Amino acid sequence: MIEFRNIHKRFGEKEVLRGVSLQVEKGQIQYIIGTSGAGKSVLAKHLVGLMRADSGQILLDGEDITDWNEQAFYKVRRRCATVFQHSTLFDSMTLAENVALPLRKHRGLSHQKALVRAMEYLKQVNMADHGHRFPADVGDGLRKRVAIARGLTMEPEYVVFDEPTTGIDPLAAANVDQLIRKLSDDFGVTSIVISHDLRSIFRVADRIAMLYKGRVWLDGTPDEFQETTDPVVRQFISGDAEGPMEFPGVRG
Amino acid sequence: MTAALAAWIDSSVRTWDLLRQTIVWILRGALRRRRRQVLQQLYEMGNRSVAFITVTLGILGMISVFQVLKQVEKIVPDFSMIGPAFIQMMIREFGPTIAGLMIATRVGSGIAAEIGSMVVTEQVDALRMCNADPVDYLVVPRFVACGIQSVMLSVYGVLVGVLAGAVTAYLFWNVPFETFFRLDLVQWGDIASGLLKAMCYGLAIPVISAQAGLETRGGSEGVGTSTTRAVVNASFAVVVLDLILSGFSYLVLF
Amino acid sequence: MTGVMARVGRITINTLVVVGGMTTLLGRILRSLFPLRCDARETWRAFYKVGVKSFPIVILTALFTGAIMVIQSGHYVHKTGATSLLGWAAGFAVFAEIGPILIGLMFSGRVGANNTAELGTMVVTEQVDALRSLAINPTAYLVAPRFLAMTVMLFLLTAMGDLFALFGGAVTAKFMLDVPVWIFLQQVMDAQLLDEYLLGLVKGTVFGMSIAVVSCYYGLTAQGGATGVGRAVNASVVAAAIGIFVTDFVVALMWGIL
Amino acid sequence: MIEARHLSASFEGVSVLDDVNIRVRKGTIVGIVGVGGVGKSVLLKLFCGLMTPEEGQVMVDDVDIASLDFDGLGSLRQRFGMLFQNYALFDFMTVGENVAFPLEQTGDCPPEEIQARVSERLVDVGLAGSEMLYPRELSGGMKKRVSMARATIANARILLYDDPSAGLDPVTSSKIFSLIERLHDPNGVSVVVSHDIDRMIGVCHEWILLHQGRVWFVGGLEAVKMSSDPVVATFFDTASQGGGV
Repeated sequence: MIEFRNIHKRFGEKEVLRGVSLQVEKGQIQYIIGTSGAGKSVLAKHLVGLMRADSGQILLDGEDITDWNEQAFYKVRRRCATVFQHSTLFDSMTLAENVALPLRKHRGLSHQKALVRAMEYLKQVNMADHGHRFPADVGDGLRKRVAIARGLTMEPEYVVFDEPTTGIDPLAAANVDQLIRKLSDDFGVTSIVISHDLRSIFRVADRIAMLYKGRVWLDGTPDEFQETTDPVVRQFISGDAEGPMEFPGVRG
Repeated sequence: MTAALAAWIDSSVRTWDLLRQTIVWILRGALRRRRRQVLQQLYEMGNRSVAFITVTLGILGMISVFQVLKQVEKIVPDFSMIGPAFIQMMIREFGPTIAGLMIATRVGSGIAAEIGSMVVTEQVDALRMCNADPVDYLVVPRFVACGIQSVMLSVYGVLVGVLAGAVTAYLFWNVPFETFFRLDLVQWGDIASGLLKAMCYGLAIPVISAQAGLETRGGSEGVGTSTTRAVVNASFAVVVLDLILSGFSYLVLF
Repeated sequence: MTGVMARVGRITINTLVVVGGMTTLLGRILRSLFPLRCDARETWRAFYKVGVKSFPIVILTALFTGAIMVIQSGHYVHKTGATSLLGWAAGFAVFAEIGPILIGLMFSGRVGANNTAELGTMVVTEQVDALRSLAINPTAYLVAPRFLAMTVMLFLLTAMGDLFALFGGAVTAKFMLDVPVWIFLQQVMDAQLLDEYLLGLVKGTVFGMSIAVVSCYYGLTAQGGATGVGRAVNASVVAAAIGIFVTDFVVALMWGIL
Repeated sequence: MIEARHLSASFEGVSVLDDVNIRVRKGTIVGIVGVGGVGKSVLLKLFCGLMTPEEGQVMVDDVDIASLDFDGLGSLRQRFGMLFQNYALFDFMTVGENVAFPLEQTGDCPPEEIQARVSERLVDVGLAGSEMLYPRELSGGMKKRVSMARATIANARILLYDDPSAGLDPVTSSKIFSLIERLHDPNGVSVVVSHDIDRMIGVCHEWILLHQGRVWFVGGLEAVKMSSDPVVATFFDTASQGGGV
């Protein structure tokens, strides 16, 4: 179970998170939605120690990991994998070698053995026959799937997806959504998905939390979001231009 | 290896073509229209390079005198000829060349980074959509500004180097300033050769760097690669020009 | 007036932040070198890339440096007729002073700038964050192999570069000053420049380390998309050049004291 | 208005368009969708002559743009307005100078009139009074609107939009698309390349589906619904199935 308690974070004089509290139950798919610049990715990066909160607490299965140092966070990251928006594969290696890297570093496997194990993970995301190719010459959708496979090599209990379906065409997006659903149903993986893609939100989410003005504006099930009378949520869900939502104004 | 050679020849042909275009634009009166940008570039290049040239040329002056005096001490303890010989060498060779290399590093990579990021963010395409030719709008101001700045910075560099040399000679071997600062060895040939070098470097560097910038390919690694290429090509051009001009001034001016 | 003071204050603070950042980076690199904890494949790749990329351009530069040195010292020989000094003047300048600096500058341009561009791109596309999220230490995995590769490679290149410079010098001496090649080389040997040759090698190694730390630092601190990478490379080559001259000065001073 | 005949083109060595034939009639807003991103952007750049095709021609008002000389190309480009995917705002100019730039380049517009048109256009896109700001001080959505103001300041009849809602949240995207509709010139043409099919459905009259470098489907919204082609069905169904009320 992951718990954020009253997280604050500011960059210079721009306060991005103003006291965010959120609980994510085991085995669930928790979506975090909101307008761009609302601090969704910032919150996720706190969980794996890529960013440190100004104040507030983060609990992982009851253990307070807020002030752990980089070394300690390596243990946390073995249990919480992160899949980034730009599916950050290493260009100098083939897709199979990308997936094999964590196996080589953490399981102590030789280069060859790691490649064999990597093919199994690639099969899970049905990318087995693209193993020899390089990231540069495959499309965004395929790269995203390999990034997910690479995250899975650490057999994580939790997976954080940072805008998995942004900037890729609808077919690839639907594919990624199916994969997220499969992870939760077949492997009991708890997923935190950051997105502003209305289509995948209602196709996949178990629970949704909306970030607005640095706080959790509404935390509930997809049905609660459909029936809510809150004008801000209504405008975001229907995605029409007019409405009460203000936008992060001029920076600086 | 041959592929690299072919690529090198191909890129130098394009660089010559860019030089031709730049000169054509200047002849068609681009300078009048681009006055504001030329002044801005002059300030930009000069302002950002002065501290850099001071540190590098200053240390060069100190080191050279320090090493030479330590050597000469072993052979002939007469230090009178050191000052003038050092000044002549600075004016003729070290001043313009090392300053040229520093300008290639500082200004060259700056031009490639700026133009490269304008290509990656499609600003160059936007310019072309408004019928403004990137060569006229971006390259000409930098070409003229760098030509002028390079000569001025080289002269400044020589002064700093000589001053630093004199101070070192005085501190470590108390060579009085009067004996150091004698220009009797310096002839017009040396000054001409030094200025010629500075100007050639100043005109070659912006063209080579702008060419690298304009050839930037997409993606985030694009700008990084073209900036690297600019630094390497510009620095190498300085060394090659140095060899050609040194040979030329040795054979012709004497 | 206060504007100028503020600017001077800001510049000093920025410089201190940068120098501080580099020293901590050097500390972290050394900690992952003793005991050797960097990745074998990545180290081999770094050696290959650094070596292959820099070899042609550095050797060409060395050849030209030798030639230029002979031409320049040719003036004195021409005036004073003391051809015997030619070998000494050229050899000394190449070994101790101009050789290492020019080779270092070319190396910094070719390999240092490339290193910053590569690391900067990896930072900007979140690949370094990906490494950290896979519980792999970026300093040990990315930076230490490059530090090793650049230090060893520049030492070798300076050693070879000096020889190529002498060769360039000998050819030019023959062509320009009709000094037969073996006489020129004989003069260089007689001048007992072994001391300078060693100084040049020490400088080469120290330059390699400083270029590695500078280029990795600016690579890892790149921000703001593709334009950020361009700015990082620009700052990196400038800092590397200053680094070369400052370390050159320090080494020359220390060498003088020993 | 714009016609592409047997167009083939490649981008950085990879073939992206393969024998594409498109006719864009006057007065329509055309939506171009498809898998992957590069082919569609290249098509826009071929239309306005920023890129040259390997084969085939582009006809604008029945004139083959390849045959135009430097000045001919210049006058052609004045009839185009293009919104670039990466905003392409000049970061060394203020917002006001950016929007005024196309008018200054044509040179037949007095300065006072340029200022008036600039401030009027900024009001249109909801950024009144932001002339003195610099692009780096603006958020993504605001940069997009400044870029639109610049693209439409010269009242060009042909407007090209390269992924206008890229990276923007649903609400800002809707604002951009309602602007596209409002700024559309009835006897001109607007071509929109995007993935954001939900927003495009309300705006585009005609659809072109590019798949594997070829034109897979051309037609109106009804034709899309009735089409039996599996690729079209899966593409538009997956797109419009979930999401929204």
